[in-house]
Amino acid sequence: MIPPAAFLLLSAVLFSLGVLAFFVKKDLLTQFMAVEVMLNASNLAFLAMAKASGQAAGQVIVLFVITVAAAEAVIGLAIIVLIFRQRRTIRTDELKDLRG
Amino acid sequence: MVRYFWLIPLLPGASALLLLLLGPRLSRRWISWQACLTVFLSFALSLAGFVHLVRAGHGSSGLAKTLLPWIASGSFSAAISFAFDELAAVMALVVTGVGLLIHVYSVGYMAADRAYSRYFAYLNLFTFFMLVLVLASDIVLMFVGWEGVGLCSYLLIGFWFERPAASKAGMKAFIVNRIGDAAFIVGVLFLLVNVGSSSFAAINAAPAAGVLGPGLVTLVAILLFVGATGKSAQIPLYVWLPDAMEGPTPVSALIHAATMVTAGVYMVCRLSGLFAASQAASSVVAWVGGLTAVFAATIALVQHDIKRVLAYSTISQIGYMFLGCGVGAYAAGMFHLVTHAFFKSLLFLAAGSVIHALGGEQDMRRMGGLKKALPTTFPVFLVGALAIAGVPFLSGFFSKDAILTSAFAGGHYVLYALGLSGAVLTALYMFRLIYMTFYGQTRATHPAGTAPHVHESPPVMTVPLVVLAVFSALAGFAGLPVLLGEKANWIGGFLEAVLEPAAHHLALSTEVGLILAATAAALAGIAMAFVFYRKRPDLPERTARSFPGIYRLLVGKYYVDEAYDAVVVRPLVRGAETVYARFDLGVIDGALDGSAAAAASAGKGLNVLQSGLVRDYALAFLLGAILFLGVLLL
Amino acid sequence: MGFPPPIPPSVLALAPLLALVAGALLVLLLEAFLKRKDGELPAFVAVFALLASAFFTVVSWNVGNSGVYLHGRLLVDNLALLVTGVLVLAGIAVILMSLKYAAHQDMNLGQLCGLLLLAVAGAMIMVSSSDGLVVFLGLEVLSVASYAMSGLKRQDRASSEAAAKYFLMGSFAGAFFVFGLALVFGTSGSLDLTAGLSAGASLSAFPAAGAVGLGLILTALFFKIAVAPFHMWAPDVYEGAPTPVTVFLTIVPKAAGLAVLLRVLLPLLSGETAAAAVFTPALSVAAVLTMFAGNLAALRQKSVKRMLAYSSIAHAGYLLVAIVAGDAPSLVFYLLVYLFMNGGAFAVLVAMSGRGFERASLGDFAGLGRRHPGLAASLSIFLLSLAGFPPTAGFLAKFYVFGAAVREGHILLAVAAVLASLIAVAYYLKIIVVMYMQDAEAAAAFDRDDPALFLVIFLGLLGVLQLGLWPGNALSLIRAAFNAF
Amino acid sequence: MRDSDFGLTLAAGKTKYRGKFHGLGYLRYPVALCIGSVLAMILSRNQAHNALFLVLAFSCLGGLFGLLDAPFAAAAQVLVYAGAIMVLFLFAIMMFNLREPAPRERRTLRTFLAAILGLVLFAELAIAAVRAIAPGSVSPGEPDGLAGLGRLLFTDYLYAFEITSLLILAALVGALALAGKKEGG
Amino acid sequence: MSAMLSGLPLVSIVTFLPLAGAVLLVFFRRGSARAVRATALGVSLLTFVLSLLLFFAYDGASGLPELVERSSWLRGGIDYHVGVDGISLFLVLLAALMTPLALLSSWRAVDDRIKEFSFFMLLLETGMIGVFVSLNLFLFYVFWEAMLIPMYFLIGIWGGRRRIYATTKFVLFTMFGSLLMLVAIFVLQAAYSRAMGSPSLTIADLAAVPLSPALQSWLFLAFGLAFAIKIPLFPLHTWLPDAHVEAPTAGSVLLAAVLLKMGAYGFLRLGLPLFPAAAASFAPALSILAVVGIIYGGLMALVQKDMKSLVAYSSVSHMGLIMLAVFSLNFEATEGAIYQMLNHGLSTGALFLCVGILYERTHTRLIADYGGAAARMPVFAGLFLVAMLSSAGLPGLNGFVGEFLCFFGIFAANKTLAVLSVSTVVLSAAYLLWLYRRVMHGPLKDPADRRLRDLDGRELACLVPLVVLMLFMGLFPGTFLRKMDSSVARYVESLRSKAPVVTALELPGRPGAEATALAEPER
Repeated sequence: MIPPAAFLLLSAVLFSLGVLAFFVKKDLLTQFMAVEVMLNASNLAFLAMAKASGQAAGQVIVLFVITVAAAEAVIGLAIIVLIFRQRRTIRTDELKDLRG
Repeated sequence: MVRYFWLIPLLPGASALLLLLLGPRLSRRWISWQACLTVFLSFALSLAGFVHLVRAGHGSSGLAKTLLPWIASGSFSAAISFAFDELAAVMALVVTGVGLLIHVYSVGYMAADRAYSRYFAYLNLFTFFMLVLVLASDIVLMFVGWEGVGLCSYLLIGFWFERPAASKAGMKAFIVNRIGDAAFIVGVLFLLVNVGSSSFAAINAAPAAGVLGPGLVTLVAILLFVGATGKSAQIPLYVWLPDAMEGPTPVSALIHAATMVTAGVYMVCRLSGLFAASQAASSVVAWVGGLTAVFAATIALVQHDIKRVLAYSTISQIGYMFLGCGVGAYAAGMFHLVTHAFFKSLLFLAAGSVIHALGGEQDMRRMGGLKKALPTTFPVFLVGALAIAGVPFLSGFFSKDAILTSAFAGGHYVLYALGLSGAVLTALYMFRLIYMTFYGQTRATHPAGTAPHVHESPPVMTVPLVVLAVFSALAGFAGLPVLLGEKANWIGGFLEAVLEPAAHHLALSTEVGLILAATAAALAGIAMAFVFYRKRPDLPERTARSFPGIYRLLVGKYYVDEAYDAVVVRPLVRGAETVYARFDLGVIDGALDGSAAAAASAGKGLNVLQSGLVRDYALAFLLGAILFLGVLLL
Repeated sequence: MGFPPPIPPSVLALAPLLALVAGALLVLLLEAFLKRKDGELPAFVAVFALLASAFFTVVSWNVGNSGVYLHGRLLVDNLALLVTGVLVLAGIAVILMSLKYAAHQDMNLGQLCGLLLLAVAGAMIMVSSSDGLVVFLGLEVLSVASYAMSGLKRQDRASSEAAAKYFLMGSFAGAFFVFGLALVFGTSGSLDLTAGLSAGASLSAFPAAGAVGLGLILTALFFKIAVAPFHMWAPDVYEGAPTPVTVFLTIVPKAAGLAVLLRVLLPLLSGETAAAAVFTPALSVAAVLTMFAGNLAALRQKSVKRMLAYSSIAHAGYLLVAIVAGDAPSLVFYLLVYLFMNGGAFAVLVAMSGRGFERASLGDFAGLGRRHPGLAASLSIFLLSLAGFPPTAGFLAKFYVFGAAVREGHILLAVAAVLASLIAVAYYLKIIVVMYMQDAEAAAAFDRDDPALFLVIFLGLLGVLQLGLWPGNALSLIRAAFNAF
Repeated sequence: MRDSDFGLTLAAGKTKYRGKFHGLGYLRYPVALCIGSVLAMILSRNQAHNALFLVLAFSCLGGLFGLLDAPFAAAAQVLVYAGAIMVLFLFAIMMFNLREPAPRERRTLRTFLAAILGLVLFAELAIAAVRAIAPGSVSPGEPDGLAGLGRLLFTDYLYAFEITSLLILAALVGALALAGKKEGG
Repeated sequence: MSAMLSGLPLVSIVTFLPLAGAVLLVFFRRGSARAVRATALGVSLLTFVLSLLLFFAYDGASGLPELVERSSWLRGGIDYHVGVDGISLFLVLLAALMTPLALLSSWRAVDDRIKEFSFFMLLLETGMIGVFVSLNLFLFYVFWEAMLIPMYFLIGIWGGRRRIYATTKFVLFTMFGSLLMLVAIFVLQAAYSRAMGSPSLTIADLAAVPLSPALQSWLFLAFGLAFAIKIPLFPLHTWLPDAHVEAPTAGSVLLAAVLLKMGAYGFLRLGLPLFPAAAASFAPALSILAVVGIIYGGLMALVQKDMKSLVAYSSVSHMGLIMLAVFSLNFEATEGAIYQMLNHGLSTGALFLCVGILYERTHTRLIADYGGAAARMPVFAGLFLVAMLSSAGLPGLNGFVGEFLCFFGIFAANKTLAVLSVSTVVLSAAYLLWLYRRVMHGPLKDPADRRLRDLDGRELACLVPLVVLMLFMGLFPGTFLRKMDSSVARYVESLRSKAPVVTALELPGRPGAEATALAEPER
């Protein structure tokens, strides 16, 4: 029997890797993908928790989170498209008109 | 009529107010009459009161009147209340009498001045404050008069304010006086807090009643006396008086010779109970007086400005008065005050007549030979000079003798010697003045090169001179030496009701000896002047050349002004300037502006952090999250 | 309450939300099918929906409708209703401000109104639930709509940059929320943010995982409220977003986030619990950081809009003080006042804009006191209120918040807060200096035919003065709601 | 093996406790694959590859979900995430024509800091994760099955479910507003 | 009189009439300068007349606040609670008197944005009066802070070249102090409701809160800082010269005449009564600062090149004396301090008016640019002189009475400090006379300068009332002191009863001091 804590730990690893990816990546799209990793890590955590406490709710929550991720992806891609149309680039570091 | 004695100060006061408000619209004639008449009425009232007191004799309680409950707060109270006793009567008579004459004289002297009404307003105002000072029955009210006369002195010295020297002299007078007044205030505070009353009666009774300890009495007396040195131009605060000669000459006569400057003496006499209770304070008074008497006289020897000679003479003579008070002879001090008021105002007015005659010339080196040209002025000037020199049977002789005798009788032989040598000097500088001014050839020059038209003054000026001359000659008989009988010193007896009596009595022979010595001193001085300035006019210069150091010192007035400037005024102003620049603008404002700048640069730093890069924002986010979680985990 | 409620409580509880959603759908349909795109009809519909929502909120309040509905996912209580009121008012203000602005700036008013209604709905969902998942979903609705609104000036580089930054950072923060929620869920076995944790908090040792979970959730909320150091997106986004949207962003997410924060933390912070010992100092530090970061950075701004953006960060710090003090009435009052003064100030900024341009730099305000005395005076009053000068409402709001902090023993926090507001005075006054004490180089004429906007400014003034001088009604309402004082 | 030891084990790395890693049994392959593909995604500089690595990672996660008795979640994960969302991303990448790889990353202070902070964050999360489930509290309940899940979704979570519709509406309207075709030009 | 007035909320009317006037002004047309000026002046004059009614209606027998109006405003102890007592009455009068004069003085000097100017002046008046009549701490603070706004605008819009620096410094500096005071108010409020069970911010109630010594000290420091900045106490004074120099004449007049008094008033009304023990323990330190301020201000005044900053530093010096008197904690000093506050208001107000009159003619405030003005402006010279002498404390004028009472009280409390403080007698004479000499005396700087015409009717109307009052207050201080007596007695009594540290002024028993002093003949 694999202890749920192991999954939880894995989710922590994935979450941290997602955070790291967010910093390492240079364009809006990939950075958002990093956020997706973080969300997935959360999902894993939810399921591990649900498993540990024997609640089915965990699974339901995962569905919601996936929906949220999808919604975010929609709006995110729209924004990225907008940016790309204006600047012909989606490099995040180019976004520095607003500063100071 | 005597019931209305409180009108004595108020009449000139009202006149002053009227003149200040309406002055420019009134005719000169009206102004002259109003100003003189009100002072005359005051004089008449004073005379009536005086007669009343004389008639009532010893044991009369004097007159008192409270006009207003002035300041009352907690345990502090001071009322506007006047009292008219023997001392006040004598002083009031001097103030109103001499004041009246000088008012009259001024009508002629100032006839051509543009600010005629202002002049008389100030003069009346001065009379008002002086009389408040004299009649005040409590020390706070006296201080009102005390400061008020200072103000008038300021106003009148700076009467011709367009002249920088006059304006400066007025300011100097006021500020130097204020230095004395600060000490005076402290003294008054001691009295108020410790005696619990501001009335003179209570204060004079306090040492005897044990309310004031001996140490405190000395302290208070000295503090008050410091105030007096300011007002009465004694060492070390005399420096303003010579400069005060920038004012119109009648003002010099009234304020800076006859009345205001003697207020210090009057005050000491007023508080004779306090001063007498402290041997130490009395010694200080006596020594300061004695030293000033000689010190000022030596400076007077070498002055060329006729008014300045008289100014130093005034300082010197007031020194005598303090000497008298200091050795316990308050009545003698007052007596000298009275006689001095006559002859010194006479001298000033006569000098004014001379200046008037010469069209404003004050330098004696450009005078000479005026004896003939000024047939009235010369004799009265001579009378005044003889009186101040102490030539027998003139007023100055008796009053000065009374002081010197008291000093000797009190065992203050050094002081006596000082006084005697001062007497020699007095005679010397006075006759130096006489010879330089009235004798010899005229040295007057005129811009056009011709001799100026020297003319005698109009009667409105000469009549007061004559009156004063008569008094200068005869006033001495009010206080004949005691050796002529118990009642001979009438003024002493009269004032005894108020003042502490002089304690010592001398043997007849000693007293005669002292009189002779004084006479000899006066004659010696006159003789020296005759030799130096009449017989051998080259001698002064040669003497000066043989003692160049001393001569320079004297001409430089001992460089006291310069010393004050270098030691007090300049460092103060320079220091303040430095502190203003370094501390006020530098440190305090610097700290304020610095903290503002620090905030601004902190803002700038934050703006740099706000780089516009999402990566940096996320980094801050992450950092915050880690710290926050860390705190929660700990 | 003399009449039996005509609507069942659960429906009534949902009614404000439903009104908004219905309104949003209607607006979007109108937008999609109407021929004239520049008409103001969608805006009127949206305002109507907001008013309806407000009406239902008031009805809910009046009938004392409070309770838990929909399996505990919907919580209607006084905090929810009050904050809903603030949210709705903010929504109305934003729409009224946008009428002309949208046309001038080439924005689609219908889409703006639809998104705005959805965003307000999201915020409303957030504040009327203690369920972590619902709060998260509400937050996401709010966020997604906000991202879109920020970028609505499609031709404007700044606007889309704001949207991108907001989106990127927002989704990043959102992930923290979810992970936190997972941990909380795991520790307490429940999604409820208050019940499970307050039970845990009463234990002597605060459970570490729960704490971290809560910490992660709070982090996301801090982000939304723009608490330092999670605030750094805010100035850029506030500056780049269309001005009415900035008004929205500075008020609505803050209000919603704070309400949730309050709901979550209030049980933890009251009393001498272990949680209080941890959270109080942490929150205090965050509050101080926020106040100073906002105010200090604002000092050197050349753009009034950005200055006000920083100012709104600083105000988040003051609001956090109310949280630390655990004083709900002062928090809500501050929010209400903040709505008026901040909204008013930005409204003046909107009034400065015209067809195709915005005037937001300090120089643009030079001599405004002479050219447009009414506008300048209004902005001055708003700024003075933001600075906390009596007798404006801003003062009273600060008075209650800082007073509550002191009452709860956080004196140093109060001292820091007043010092921070001193710094704030410096830059608020700078704007006034420019308006009144400098002369304009060029007097540009601008459109003064915007009655809706001037209505907003007027109402803002009214609110700022009314709440400053006679706040009695509002205050007693709020106090009664929390049974405090 | 005690749960608390597990964290230590993993944290300490494989060198000392290599044997214990095998305690994961068959699970170690999907875990390794998952972590590996995320790492690959971090290291790769090609957006398309990134997306593909993520598809892989998410698929592995789907597998793990299944192991956690959440078959529906697993399915959704694979279908929605790996299938739909990531494809959308890939499509976007194509659309932007971002074929050339991102320029080589300079090791800046920021990246270094981010790595450090990421590590600290991981430590904190790990501590929380390890303490999240007290030993012995594991009480595997009966899996509800799909029907139960559906019931739950439409009773208990109805409100949340409805909110998601709002969310999607907002996202759609937003996307339309931002990226949609502009009327009249 | 009071029967006739009973029922009228006189205090509120006096307080808010200017505000009403200000609001009225908003509706005036832009161009109607004359009407605006006349209205503003009329309103402020009416306020002054009504404030005179206050004077007559105030009985002052009990020493408690009279003409009290109280109605609940907000919960938490915040009431609308106003009234006057012997300490505040005259400050209200002062504010009501100085405002019309200030308005009159700017009749010509301000010709830009007259409407706004008058608006802010009237607003300021409400603020000033409000501070003095507030009996509730909250209300006090509201007025205290609100007053900054009009002053900020007055300096910032109609001020001199460095007006923005000056006005920002003024506002930030004063706010720094008052914000800390705000925190202290919170602490006090909390302490009160904890101790008494129900909240109150009524000043009289708050004095009853038991506070630990340490807390009391902190609170006193917080309140004290606010007041000390306002006064301003050395070394917190540097905002004052800047503000004065840059402010328009009317602003300077009100700043000097009324605003500075608020600091001292704050100590009297709040600082000392609320925290008597702390006040007593800090009194030595604050007294020393006050003395330093007296001398420092005087010396700085001596070296100023600008007339206004000279008068400003003279204010530092004079307010130092007032502070010293306040901290002498006895009856005479307190009464003297209040009286001196009025005097300083009149004399410094008049001095600023004088400077303004000169500035209007020549547009320079540098002393060096003047000389011999007295020749062309004899009437002005006279009035200026009186104002100056009043400031220098010449006996017979008001300044003396206050100064002497202060000296007396200070002396009773601490002889050394009293002696040091007496130096102001010399210093004030020095800097003022020197100023006068340089400006008014000497030869005319520019004989052709025709600008120096003498005063016109309006300017006379500004200065003459002040000069008349100076004389009146110098001769009849009883009129004023009588109304203060019981309030001050009550105040001192409460201080002594609560802080045994306070040294009582022990005088050799002279029961019924006034009576005997009046009756006593000279011998």
